[in-house]
Amino acid sequence: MSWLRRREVCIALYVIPVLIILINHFTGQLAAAQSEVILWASTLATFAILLGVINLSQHHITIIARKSKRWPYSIILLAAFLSTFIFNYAYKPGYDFVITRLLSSLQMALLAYVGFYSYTVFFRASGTKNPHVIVLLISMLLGLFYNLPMRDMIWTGWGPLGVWVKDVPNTGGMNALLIGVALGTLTLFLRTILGYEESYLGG
Amino acid sequence: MILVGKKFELILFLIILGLIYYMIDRARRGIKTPKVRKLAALQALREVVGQAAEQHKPIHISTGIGGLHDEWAPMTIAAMAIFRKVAEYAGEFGVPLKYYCIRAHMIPAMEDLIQAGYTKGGRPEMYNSDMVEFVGDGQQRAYMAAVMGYISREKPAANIMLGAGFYETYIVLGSGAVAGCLQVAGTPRLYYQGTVVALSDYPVIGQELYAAAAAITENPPDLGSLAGQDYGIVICSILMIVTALLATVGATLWSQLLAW
Amino acid sequence: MSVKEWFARRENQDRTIFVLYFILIAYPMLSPMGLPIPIGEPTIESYELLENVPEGGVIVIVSDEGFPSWAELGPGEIAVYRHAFKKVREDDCKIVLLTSYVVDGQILTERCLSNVDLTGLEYGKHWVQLGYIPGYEAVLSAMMDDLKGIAPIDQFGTPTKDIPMLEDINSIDDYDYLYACTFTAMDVYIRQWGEKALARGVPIIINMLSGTVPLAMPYYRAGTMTSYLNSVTAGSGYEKLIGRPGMGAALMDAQSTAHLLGIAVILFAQGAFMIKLLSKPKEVAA
Amino acid sequence: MALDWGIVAEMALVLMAWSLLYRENFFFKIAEALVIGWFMSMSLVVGLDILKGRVYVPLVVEGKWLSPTLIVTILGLFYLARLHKDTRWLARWPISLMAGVASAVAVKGVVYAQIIRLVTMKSWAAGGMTAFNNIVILVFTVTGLSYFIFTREHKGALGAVSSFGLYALMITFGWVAGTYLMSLISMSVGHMRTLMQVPGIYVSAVGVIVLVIGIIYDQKKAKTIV
Repeated sequence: MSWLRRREVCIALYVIPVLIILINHFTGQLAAAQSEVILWASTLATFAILLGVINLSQHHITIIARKSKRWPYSIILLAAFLSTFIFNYAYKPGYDFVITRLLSSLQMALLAYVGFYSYTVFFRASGTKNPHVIVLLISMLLGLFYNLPMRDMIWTGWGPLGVWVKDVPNTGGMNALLIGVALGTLTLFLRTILGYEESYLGG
Repeated sequence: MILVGKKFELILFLIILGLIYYMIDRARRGIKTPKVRKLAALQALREVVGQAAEQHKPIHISTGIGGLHDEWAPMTIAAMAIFRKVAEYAGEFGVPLKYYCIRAHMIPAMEDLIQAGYTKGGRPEMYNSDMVEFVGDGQQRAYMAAVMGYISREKPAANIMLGAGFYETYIVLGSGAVAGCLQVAGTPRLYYQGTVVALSDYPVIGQELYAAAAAITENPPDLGSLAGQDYGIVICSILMIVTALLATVGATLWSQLLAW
Repeated sequence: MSVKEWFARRENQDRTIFVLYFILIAYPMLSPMGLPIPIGEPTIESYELLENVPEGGVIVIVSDEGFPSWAELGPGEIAVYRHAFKKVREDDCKIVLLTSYVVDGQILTERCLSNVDLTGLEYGKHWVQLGYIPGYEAVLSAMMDDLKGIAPIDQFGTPTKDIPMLEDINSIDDYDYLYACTFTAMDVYIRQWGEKALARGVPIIINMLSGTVPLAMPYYRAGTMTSYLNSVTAGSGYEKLIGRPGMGAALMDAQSTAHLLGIAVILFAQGAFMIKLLSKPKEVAA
Repeated sequence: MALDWGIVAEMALVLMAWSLLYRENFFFKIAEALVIGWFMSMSLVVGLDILKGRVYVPLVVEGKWLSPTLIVTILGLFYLARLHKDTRWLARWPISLMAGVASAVAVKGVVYAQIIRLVTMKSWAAGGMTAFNNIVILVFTVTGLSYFIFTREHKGALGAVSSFGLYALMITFGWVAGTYLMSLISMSVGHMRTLMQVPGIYVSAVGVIVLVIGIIYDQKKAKTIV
């Protein structure tokens, strides 16, 4: 059975769905097979969660057993995980309370960090003499002024100028980036099919 | 047989893939291996890992929220190809890596990848399973909390983020910038290009991620694929000029082709 | 230690920015400054299109927003709900509510409805909630041909064939206004609805995050997307149009100050660097 | 008025999560552990629900043993084969299949949406500003693309074109970053609304005060060291 270990088997498993989906895309003949394999992929991704739970539990149980750094937090983590999981089946309002009240406020607090770090982006980008980054900054400033709700109180030209930058230079650069990425995707795809790229198999 | 309106798309698809295949094949048979322009980020990777070794600090790596099960898979695969090399350097210099796993199916892939890298770098004993830690499947906020905590706690020497990033890009790169990490970052996703350029010391812009994934192997066929990709750029440029001219003279050839 | 030395430390710079951010956001929210609210062309267009739905017309509202995006999309969503139910009251229109992307939308639909005056209206006669129908693109595509086919029961478990209002509502031929609120890709809606809606002249209005507006522009210009609402900016404008200022207006002031802080941060950091560069050219060059 | 302990707990959690702005501390570590634990249980609950609907019901309840679902189930269980040393490699199979589906889905959309639609340029015949704009778009696109040529040295004519192209790309990046970052900030402002109204504002005030005290305290400490 050692042939089963060969990477060719994995590449074949990669190529079969590719063929189904691409043939359906161009001919429309394999619609049922396509929706089946797409569903498979999402089911397989879900199966992996079981492995994930085992990985996480193993990791934290080892930390607690070894009493390594920060082990009390591992206990909190596992307790939070298990109690909420049991709540879902034993006491549904408890689960709902944790998820819709406590967790959602924590989510809100964490999302606020996106706002905080956006300023870090502005701050760290500035203070440079690299001409490319200066162009980036000017364009960024234009974008900020364009989106400023009270922009017309400062200068009425922000609107038209912003629209022009958005529609013309921005479209040009965006096209270039997207076409480039499309070609890159195709290249990587072909390399994967031919078996030159196998990083997804883990080295 | 072929759907209406898809014939030209199919032809273009086959032409581009054919060209790339032709160049791969030429390089494989040793006819011509193209020289690839130096990419600053690739050149810097070894140095970045070396610096981490000098400071005796770990390196944080991230592939963002994209996984292998959605349309961001190509970006993730490209990122993994580069991380394979990073793990190899890490093995060479004896630097620990840390990867927070946001997609459960990435656990086996990344574990194997990092382990293989350390083995190849000459320090297989350094690898341990704590390097890949799972934080909830697709749970971006949990990932954000874990990464913020890790970076501000351990202050890793370097912070490498490649792949398909979403909101967490700000968190990973932002907290890296605040902690003063050396940052290498890149994503082909449009929205985050500005952030990547602004916050990283060695940005990888758009398609460069795919190119870097191919160039890092230094395999002739991989380098050949890049030459094929360059011809793709030439074809696209020619098509653009042709469509502009056709539209200017009022010909409907292009729209007919698209409707074919 | 002077202020300059103190500020030279990395963590202090970020802390300063964070504190400023807090204060600048909190101030306008606690005492609104009443800065002018611009109403964009697309917002007015969306408003008028809904206003022009004929008597007895059918308004389809697809709520695909999620909790994380509620803050941005919510004001516009509530305003549209209010406006749509006003049409029900005044012009005897009918409303179909459904969610196709994530289950969040169903819960947020309830939240919107709690903000709308429903007295005198009857469920099943004036409006119907189909709830969350999993399938996203497949649902959006199928609802163009056979609504009752993909939604055999409504959110509360009643078979849709027994709901009086849905008797003559089943496909694009019966709809008069398609509205979707999304926090992901907007092109999905255009892809599934565009062609058929365009053929019948049914407007498609999409309420989206401002980040995705650039991507939507090609569709807007080509006319496949009739109009759009640009998140909270449009939301506050819409509130003004229906004459019910709400949470959008307070948010707009905070947004103004947040934008100004962003501009100030860039100008300050770059300006300080330039001054240093000009005053000590040798040191920096070395 | 009875105090709603739910709100107190919510606000306390928010403060704990924000305490990182001051520095890494005990409270943030608790918040981090809670977030990961809760999200983990949410993942598992949602995942089990999906598996119940897609696997358990058709296979066990409806008894359709001989169906494609069986293949997926076996492939899915291969992930768990990793737990044993000898069968570790089996986990690569589901990953390959998944990556294949995902790559194909990505690739099939690429040619039309990202190549054909984008290379379709507009007419110059109208003259005036429209023609100028259309030419600018063409020039920016071609030069921007030329930056992504990898197998030729960027010297001479290509060097000039590609360095202009990099500026074109930077304009786009800056614009997108400026508008997109702001949309993120509006999002975060919107979320902070509850924290800016009573009773949330008390929590925020405490947060800001703690942050300011922390900064001053740090400065004092730094002084004594200096």
